[in-house]
Amino acid sequence: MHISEGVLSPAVLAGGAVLTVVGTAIGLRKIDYEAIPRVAILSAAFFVASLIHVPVGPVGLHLVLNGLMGLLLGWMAVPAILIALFLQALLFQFGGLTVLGVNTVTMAAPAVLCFYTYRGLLRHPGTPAAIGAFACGFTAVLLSGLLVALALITTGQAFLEVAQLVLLAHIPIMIIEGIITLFIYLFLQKVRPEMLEGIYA
Amino acid sequence: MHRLDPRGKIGVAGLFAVLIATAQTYTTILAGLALSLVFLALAGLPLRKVVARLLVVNSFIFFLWLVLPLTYPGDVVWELGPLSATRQGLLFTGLITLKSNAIIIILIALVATVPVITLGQALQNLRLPDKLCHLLLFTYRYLYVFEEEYRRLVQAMKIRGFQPRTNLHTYRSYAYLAAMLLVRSYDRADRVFQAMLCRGFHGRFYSLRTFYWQRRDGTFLAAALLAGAVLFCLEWLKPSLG
Amino acid sequence: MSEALIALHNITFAYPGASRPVFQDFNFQLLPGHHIGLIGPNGCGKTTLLHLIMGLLRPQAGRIVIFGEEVNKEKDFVRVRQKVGLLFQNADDQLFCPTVLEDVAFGPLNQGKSPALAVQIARETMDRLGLTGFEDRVTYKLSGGEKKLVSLATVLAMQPQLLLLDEPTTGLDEHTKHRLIHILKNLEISYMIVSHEHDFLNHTVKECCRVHGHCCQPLPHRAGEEPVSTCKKTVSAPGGEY
Amino acid sequence: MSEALIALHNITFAYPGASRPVFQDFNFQLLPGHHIGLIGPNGCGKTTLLHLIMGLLRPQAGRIVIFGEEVNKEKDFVRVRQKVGLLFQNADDQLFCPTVLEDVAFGPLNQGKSPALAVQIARETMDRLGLTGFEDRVTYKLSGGEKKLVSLATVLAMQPQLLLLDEPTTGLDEHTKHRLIHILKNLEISYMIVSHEHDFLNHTVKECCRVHGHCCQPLPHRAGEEPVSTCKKTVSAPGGEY
Ligand SMILES: Nc1ncnc2c1ncn2[C@@H]1O[C@H](COP(=O)(O)OP(=O)(O)OP(=O)(O)O)[C@@H](O)[C@H]1O
Ligand SMILES: Nc1ncnc2c1ncn2[C@@H]1O[C@H](COP(=O)(O)OP(=O)(O)OP(=O)(O)O)[C@@H](O)[C@H]1O
Ligand SMILES: [Mg+2]
Ligand SMILES: [Mg+2]
Repeated sequence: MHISEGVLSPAVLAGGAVLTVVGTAIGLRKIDYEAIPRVAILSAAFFVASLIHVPVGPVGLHLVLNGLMGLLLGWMAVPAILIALFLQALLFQFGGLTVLGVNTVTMAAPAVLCFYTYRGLLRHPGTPAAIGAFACGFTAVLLSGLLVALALITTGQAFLEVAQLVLLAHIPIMIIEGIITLFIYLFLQKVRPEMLEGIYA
Repeated sequence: MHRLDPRGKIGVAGLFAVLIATAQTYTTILAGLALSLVFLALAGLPLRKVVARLLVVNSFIFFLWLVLPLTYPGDVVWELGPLSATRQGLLFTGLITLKSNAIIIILIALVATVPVITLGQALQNLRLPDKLCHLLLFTYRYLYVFEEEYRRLVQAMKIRGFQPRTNLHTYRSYAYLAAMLLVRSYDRADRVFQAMLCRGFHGRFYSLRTFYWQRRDGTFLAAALLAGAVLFCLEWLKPSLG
Repeated sequence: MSEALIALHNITFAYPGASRPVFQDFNFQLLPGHHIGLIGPNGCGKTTLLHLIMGLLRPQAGRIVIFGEEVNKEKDFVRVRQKVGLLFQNADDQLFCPTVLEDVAFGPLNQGKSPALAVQIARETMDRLGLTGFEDRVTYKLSGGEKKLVSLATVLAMQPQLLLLDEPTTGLDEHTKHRLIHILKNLEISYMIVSHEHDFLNHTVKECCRVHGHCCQPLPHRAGEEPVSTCKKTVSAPGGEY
Repeated sequence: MSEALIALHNITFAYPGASRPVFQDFNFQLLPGHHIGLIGPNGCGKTTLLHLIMGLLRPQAGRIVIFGEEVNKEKDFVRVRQKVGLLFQNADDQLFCPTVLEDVAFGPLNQGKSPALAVQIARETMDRLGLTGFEDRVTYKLSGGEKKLVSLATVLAMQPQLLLLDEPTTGLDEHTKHRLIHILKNLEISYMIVSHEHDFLNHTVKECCRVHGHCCQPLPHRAGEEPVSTCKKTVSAPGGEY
């Protein structure tokens, strides 16, 4: 869920920007030149994922995949998500320039958090890893929803109801993301385990 | 407009985006909106496309209109059964709407008109970290690879009778689609990088364009700074004057 | 003369944004039991023709009749795709499940078969193509030739009544090419092959025709000879004249 | 006998995670002024061989000597890549700039040429290949044949002393194939072609050799005939024996 331009208060915008700069600096330090094309691919994947609509009953919801980004990239997910959001703002005007920081934090912070939380589980092949993958997709969206709600509420009490609705809308996405992240994880484990080496590092 | 140095345009867009985002009064924001329309006119973009874009990105704003006026505390101006809208709520939502659109129009007019490749090089020129700019350029380049491969895989699913429904088979198939896309693009990324190495790439993107800071760029920047100062005065000095 | 399996009447098609249409008033017809080869230079529209038949692209004008029924909407094409199998020009585009067995069973599952039955059909098809033992191989890691054969299996598992093959031999070595010829010769259904290799076409089809912007022009003899007659603008039945 | 352009001594190479090495104690040699064709079944290691020469893959054991100098480190290969041009098996992997002109000028720019000179070289190369007028075409919207020719232009623009071509004819029509043959015949540099099409090799190279796990086995006559001799385990100089 992208927050639009013009909604949040300057303090929240500034806070998001600062956190993003710090996170990006840490992430960039972990990327060497050789790895740039691979990080870029995942960044592009994150961009395109939001164009894939999956049916949930009568409505179509789009994928988020920030859990997967965290799982594959760790801290490097921050610059990757930043770039993807920047391009979305540029090409489709989803989100925007001043909210880029906040939007990056709401997407990337859960990614990094999930990476560290579930890395242990994911290292054990079989059922623990499967549970870890599901939880990773599920939790990342849950945290994103909470952070969006938090950004809105700290802007002003007026947004309380909006924040609640936003959170509610995240519930079906959480479940779908959990399932999809699980299957993607199983696929990668079978087809291209090298891509998962980040969690063993 | 399109011949202006992209570095100047980026700087000006950033300045106004911040100014308008922090503004709280209708006067400032209306002035900002007027300014954004001036930029739009200068950019000479097809109006219908811009309007179509704006309609799409206003969906979140539309959602706010459904909720905010009804929940914002204040004087009730409109009632229907249990629902009541307040004057303050309507004003507040209107403010957000104008702000949001003004910033987006500036973004469309000033930044979205610059080709992404040029933008990446301009950002590098503006001392953003090299790695970040490379990441931007590579990501943009791979978007097309991804989009094309996505299109092909969706066709492959279609010709084998796949129809999306709400069931596990559908979710699994979508996950496989996404994962296969990832794996293929990941390998393609490696091969493209190898192709670049073969052609002497050593960590620096050269451009056939070089950026020249010309008189008209100076004029543009000066005019923009002046307008910015006016906006600033409108917002922050007016109360103390009045 | 029995009813045509596929008939295209006065089709006009242009890619969005392209300056010239690929097809203009294009006519084409395939009769039951026929095996024909489609040839023509790069970019003449062979792949586009197959994609139009499958409904992956939609013509701007004209009528498409498949198995005697006119097809227009996505729903009509969903039915067509149950009966017509398409092998993509690039095998990488066709396979997206992690293992070979899952990929071959994907089509039957979409046709509403039970998982057990789908697996049984998949195994039988693979046996027929000499792919026994490939069930658990990772599709992504197969060699070029194996990918082509597995793609063919995924298509045949849907028990189509008609097969469209888009350049099935690109990048294959001699041995795999011969295996493919053998498999095609033993198929009992109609098929249409796009190929630049006249040698391969000589072994697999009896008639060839050259794709033009207006029609498919039957070649007087074998592939590889330049015909002198110009393209007729009426419905040309490739094969009807033999 | 003059010094070899390329010499591989006792190379062992396995892909990470693969069960069997592709090459084991592999030896190969290319002499100046020679044009040779590499043949062999799918997956025998032809592409791998070319990538080892370019330093895109590194052998686990053995020595590679190029232009008389032993190459080991990335820095050595950077120099090799200035002199050796590789045409990738898949043209999609090779083109990554938005427009054709930018793509062809990418190599010369990396060689340190000024933008003006790079553009001039790019235009000249494109003229030579009959690609005049393609400058501003978008690379990913070209047809298969056009992509191959543009890829060749990007490689030739770097003015290499040796050309490695990996299946240059896949998917090309007769006409474009003949154009390619004509271009290759007029080149004054050594080249090595991987191909499954014996016809094409007959027109472009005088000697063929078959790639095995241990060496490149020169074929007694023309491509297409199965040689009876077994692979010798000594350094086999393809061409040295003619
Ligand atoms: N996605 C696309 N967008 C725009 N133009 C396209 C697209 N795909 C193909 N074209 C153009 O349409 C024409 C027909 O393309 P098509 O792929 O059908 O040719 P083809 O006969 O299959 O060629 P080939 O032998 O190279 O496979 C070509 O001129 C091509 O450039
Ligand atoms: N990235 C990779 N990882 C693991 N194995 C690989 C990889 N690339 C190729 N291989 C394997 O290495 C072997 C040699 O592959 P290579 O691509 O060199 O064959 P080739 O002779 O070029 O075949 P083709 O004629 O199909 O192009 C094959 O068995 C292939 O499966
Ligand atoms: Mg084609
Ligand atoms: Mg190869």
